[in-house]
Amino acid sequence: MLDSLLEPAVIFFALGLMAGLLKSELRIPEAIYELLSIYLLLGIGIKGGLQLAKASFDTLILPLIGTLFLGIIIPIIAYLILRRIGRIMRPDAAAIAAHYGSVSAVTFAVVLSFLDRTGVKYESFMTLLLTMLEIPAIAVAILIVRTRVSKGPLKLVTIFRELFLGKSIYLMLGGLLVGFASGPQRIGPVGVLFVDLQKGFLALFLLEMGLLTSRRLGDLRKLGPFLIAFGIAMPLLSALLGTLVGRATGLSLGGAAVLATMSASASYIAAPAAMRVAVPEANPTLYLTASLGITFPFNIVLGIPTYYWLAQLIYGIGG
Amino acid sequence: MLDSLLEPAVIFFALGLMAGLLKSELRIPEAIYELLSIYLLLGIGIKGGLQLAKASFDTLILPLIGTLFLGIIIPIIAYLILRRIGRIMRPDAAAIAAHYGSVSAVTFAVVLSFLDRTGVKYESFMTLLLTMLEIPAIAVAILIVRTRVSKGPLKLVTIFRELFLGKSIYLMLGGLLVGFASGPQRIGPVGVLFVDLQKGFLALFLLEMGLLTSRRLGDLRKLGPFLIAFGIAMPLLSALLGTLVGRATGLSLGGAAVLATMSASASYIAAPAAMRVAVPEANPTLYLTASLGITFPFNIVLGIPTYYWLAQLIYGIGG
Amino acid sequence: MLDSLLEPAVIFFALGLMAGLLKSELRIPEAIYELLSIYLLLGIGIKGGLQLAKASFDTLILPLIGTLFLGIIIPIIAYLILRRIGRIMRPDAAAIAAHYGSVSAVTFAVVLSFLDRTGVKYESFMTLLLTMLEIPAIAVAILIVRTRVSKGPLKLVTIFRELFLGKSIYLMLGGLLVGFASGPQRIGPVGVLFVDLQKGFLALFLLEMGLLTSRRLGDLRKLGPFLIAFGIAMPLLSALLGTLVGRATGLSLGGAAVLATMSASASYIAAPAAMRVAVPEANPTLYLTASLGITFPFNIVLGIPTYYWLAQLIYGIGG
Amino acid sequence: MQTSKRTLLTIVSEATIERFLVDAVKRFGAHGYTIVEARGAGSHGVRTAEEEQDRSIRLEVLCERSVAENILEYIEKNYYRNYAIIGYLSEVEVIRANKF
Amino acid sequence: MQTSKRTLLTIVSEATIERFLVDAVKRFGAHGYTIVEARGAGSHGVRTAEEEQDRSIRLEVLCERSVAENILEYIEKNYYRNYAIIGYLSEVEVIRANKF
Amino acid sequence: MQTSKRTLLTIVSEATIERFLVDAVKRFGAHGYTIVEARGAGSHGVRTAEEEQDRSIRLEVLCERSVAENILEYIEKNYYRNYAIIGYLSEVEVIRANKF
Ligand SMILES: Nc1ncnc2c1ncn2[C@@H]1O[C@H](COP(=O)(O)O)[C@@H](O)[C@H]1O
Ligand SMILES: Nc1ncnc2c1ncn2[C@@H]1O[C@H](COP(=O)(O)O)[C@@H](O)[C@H]1O
Ligand SMILES: Nc1ncnc2c1ncn2[C@@H]1O[C@H](COP(=O)(O)O)[C@@H](O)[C@H]1O
Ligand code: NA
Ligand code: NA
Ligand code: NA
Repeated sequence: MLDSLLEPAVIFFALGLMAGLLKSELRIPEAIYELLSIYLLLGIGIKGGLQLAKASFDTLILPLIGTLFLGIIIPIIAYLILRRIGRIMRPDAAAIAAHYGSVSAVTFAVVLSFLDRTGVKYESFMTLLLTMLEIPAIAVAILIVRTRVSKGPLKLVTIFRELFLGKSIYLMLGGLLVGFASGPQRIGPVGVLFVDLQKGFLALFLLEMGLLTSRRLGDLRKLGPFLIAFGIAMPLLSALLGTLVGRATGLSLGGAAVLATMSASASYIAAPAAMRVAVPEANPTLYLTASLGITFPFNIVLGIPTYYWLAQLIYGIGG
Repeated sequence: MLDSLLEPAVIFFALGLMAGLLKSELRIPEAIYELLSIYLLLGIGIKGGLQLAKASFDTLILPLIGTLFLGIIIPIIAYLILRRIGRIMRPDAAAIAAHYGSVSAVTFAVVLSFLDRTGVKYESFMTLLLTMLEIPAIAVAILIVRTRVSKGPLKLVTIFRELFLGKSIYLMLGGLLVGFASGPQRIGPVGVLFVDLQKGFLALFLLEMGLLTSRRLGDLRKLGPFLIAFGIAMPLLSALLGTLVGRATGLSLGGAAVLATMSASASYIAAPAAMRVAVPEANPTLYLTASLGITFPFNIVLGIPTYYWLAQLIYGIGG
Repeated sequence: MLDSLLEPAVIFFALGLMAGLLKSELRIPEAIYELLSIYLLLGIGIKGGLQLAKASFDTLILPLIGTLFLGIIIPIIAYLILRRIGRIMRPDAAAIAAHYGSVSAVTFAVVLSFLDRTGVKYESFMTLLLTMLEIPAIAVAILIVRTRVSKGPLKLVTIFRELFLGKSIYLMLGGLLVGFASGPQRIGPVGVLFVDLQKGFLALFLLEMGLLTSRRLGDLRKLGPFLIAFGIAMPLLSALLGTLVGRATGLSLGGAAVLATMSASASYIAAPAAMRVAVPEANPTLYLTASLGITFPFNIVLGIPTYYWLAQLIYGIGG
Repeated sequence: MQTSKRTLLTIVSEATIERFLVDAVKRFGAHGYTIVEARGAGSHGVRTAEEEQDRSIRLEVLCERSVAENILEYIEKNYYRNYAIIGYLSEVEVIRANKF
Repeated sequence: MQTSKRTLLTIVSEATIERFLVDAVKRFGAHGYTIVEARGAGSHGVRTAEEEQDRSIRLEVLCERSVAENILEYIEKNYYRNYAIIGYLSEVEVIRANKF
Repeated sequence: MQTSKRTLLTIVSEATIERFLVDAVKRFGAHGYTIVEARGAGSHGVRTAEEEQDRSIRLEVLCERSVAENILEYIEKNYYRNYAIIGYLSEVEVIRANKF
């Protein structure tokens, strides 16, 4: 576990975080953030598409259904916890639920990198599951908004645009298509740039994520103790659900650890953009600070090894 | 032919195009466009310079003369067609002629990539020919402007600046110099970054080009049927001329296909910049939409395989 | 020596310089400059950290002390020369001294690349020495400012922020940490991106540096003959000191050439930022033009081979 | 020099709602607009423009007083409550007044 | 506080002709200018700033009324017809008026 | 439409001292500010924004006249001598005046 702290990506994240907290002059232009996130989303998709090209689809059906189930159930559970236990206001609860229902692509990339290094195998269709987890989660959150929060000038077409044409889903699905259609024979230097070098650019992106996280930490006191606790407890709960669903739908131990991690991860690209438009009354400080200031660093540093250990435990019990 | 649609670069282009047409939130900052085009222009030059380092120059003379001839004749033909058949106004006709006389470096990179994959050889000095096609084409267009269009506050020195110091010619010639002077022994990691990884970055650039093309498609109706037809017929005509000149000057089949493709390609970096200053009266919507909205996608998706097939045909007849 | 002019990096620099002087339209957005300098500073650190991971630390002590000594003595010598011989005003003299005391990371990367290609070995802790040269140099310059220049609203805490949290020191030390902690086993694709490809990106950065240098050349006449001469004489003197200290502290010939080059190099990232705040009365045109317009190109093109030759001479005499 | 009075409406807003603002500008009859990327701070906290959610824009519309007022009123009603947004008006002089 | 009136000339133009505009600003005697990158829309269509041809700039010149009028007049005569460009004047107050 | 007068202070400065300027803006009681990246030229020469040292910012503060004057006075006293910086005031109209 301590070992995972020596990963370049984790050190890069810590460097960015410290630079931000110490008010270093380090500054990453927004254009670079944009470039790196486009690159990573495409790359995650392409890597998944290449793996998918050699997947057998009969093993896919059950995990796919399980993932869709997680995408529906996690935001509902999150909403209920936020309302019942946390007494969070409806718009905020709905928006936060959307974030914890959907996923963080970078956290996904980090868990794959963790398993690759540890030498643990996982199913070749995990990236497809990643996108399949994202879509119902945001849709459910919007449904909650429509039924529980005052409606305002919300148009369904606008929302579906956010959903399918948001940058992250679009690029990951696009990358999946590139990887799947091209296959290993045709992918050539595109594969070198987007897959082989991915961990290098991921490290650089984590430097930036560290900076962004540091900006959010200043708002921690605005969250209050309940939301801070939620930012750690919710991913643990989601990870447990993810592992159990993985186990129940026949995923390997590695696959279950990945599904657990995606379930545990919280969105900071797709969900914020969608929620800003769908629930303008919700306070962005709350969902961004919880997702980016607490859950993201928790997952990167402690969460991933924990979820792997959890999967080992559950698979050990059953096996 | 359908096979070429599965190329990563082509899928990337389609993804960008679709993102633009569906009004996805995908947005590539201008700084990234600039970085990628500088990288590609240098890389195209370096790749050419490395090849040139091992070229035998006695086989270069005839194709070089042929290329200069194409650079003179194509914009004149284009201008005449635009004026006589299309009844396009003089400034617009001159500006459009400049675009179809000069070249698209990205289209060039795509045809090389197509031939490399197909396993077809081509001469090692094609990049040099590329720059040699660009310069007379823009010069001839400016001459047309000076003789056929009202002159305005046009200074020759300004124009020559556009010609030789425009970003695209300057960087391609610079890259040629780097590749030629360094040679394969010294190029090392510079070669890895600029040549080996080129297709990876080219794919990313095509995503951006797809977005840009989508912006232009909205202006299609402003073009009218003649210019739309011209945007497809002119490249076919230029490709035919290019193939014939290639054949006549002793190029290999692959070389002729490359020369045909460059002839068929239309500029969207050098020519627009030069024409905006040389013929301010010309309407940029016309030449940008024709070049970027019609000819570029046509060449990338259908043109290149067609020109290769054309070269096979012509070389078959002769052989 | 002429041979070193054929290096891709040097040609790239010349291309940038010429583009600027000829007023080409080539334009590199600031975001790209930022990206490349972050990348290079991290990469220089990582490369150094990987080497450090296999260094034996008993050979480090003496060179480290020697380097700290250089970091203290060079800015003092520079200040005295500027005041006594050049009659430069105090604020300007102090600010210029800071620039010549501290280092240029890009020049450092170029000398390593020069020695790698020439096949000359150097110690594995040179990058650590680089950061150790930078810190005392800026601290001494600030001390000079505090004692010799009117103080103004200068707060020590502000200055120490500039020192340790300035982008360049922070990223190089951060990179060192990444390289050292990860080691060759864990560094993987991060190493490929940041170390193996470094010379490729360095070349691109030098294109940009050429452009920036060209902007400064226009201000040459504002420098006056003394400062122009200083911009060449001071690096030669510092290089001599660096070589002697290297020799005296037991560095290898290659190590001494590197230490000489760092001593000779002048800062254009850390020092300008720190001096603009510490000595606002100093005229930035003077220190930027001397450092970026004269010393940087001199070092890249002529200085490095000269310092290597100097080291050979001094080691020959002694050996 | 012959100039005419027009009103310049300046809006600084979070970038998320750019397309809604541009739609409003067109709907109320302005003939153009200019946007620059911005960052800043206000009652909704610091916006550093380091990531998508934190980007701001500065939107200018040169138009007749009544159009500017209509746009500003519409924006106040629909966006002031929930978004980081401000707007202000100033009087400027243009040539070719029929353009605006 | 002692302030003086000066005129602020703002020009929004396609970026292609930046160097001509800057030359004009200097030629008519202004002592400085400020440029920011912009995008927008007007009678020449939407300019998204996504590529070189589509970039716009917003140029400000703080100077005496007569200088501002001269620059604007010159630009109107030479560039309004063929380029995507607008300009407007506003009155502002400066300190250290001799700078402008 | 009911509007109130406020003063818009615009400062164009080299980017190096951004944090000092922002501190001053807050200290004198303004409730917000807007920054855009800029380049330009003035008595301190051309600033092309190509590298860190050459970046400029354009800072706008919407506030009461007295606050604007205090900020401008402070900046004049502390930064005009040694830095590339200018400032000017203009009168604008706002809604929700209590925000500013
Ligand atoms: N007093 C002010 N002066 C200048 N800009 C302001 C001011 N207040 C707010 N802004 C800008 O408007 C945005 C939204 O303001 P707010 O809704 O007050 O957070 C801020 O992020 C600033 O860019
Ligand atoms: N009414 C307007 N308000 C603000 N900016 C405008 C307006 N009209 C035009 N512009 C700007 O000026 C540029 C050129 O205008 P035009 O020549 O009308 O296309 C546009 O791209 C906009 O950035
Ligand atoms: N007359 C002017 N009009 C507009 N902007 C100016 C003017 N003078 C100076 N500036 C801006 O203010 C910055 C600093 O001015 P200065 O201190 O005169 O060099 C310049 O880099 C310009 O961006
Ligand atoms: Na989740
Ligand atoms: Na052509
Ligand atoms: Na030095």
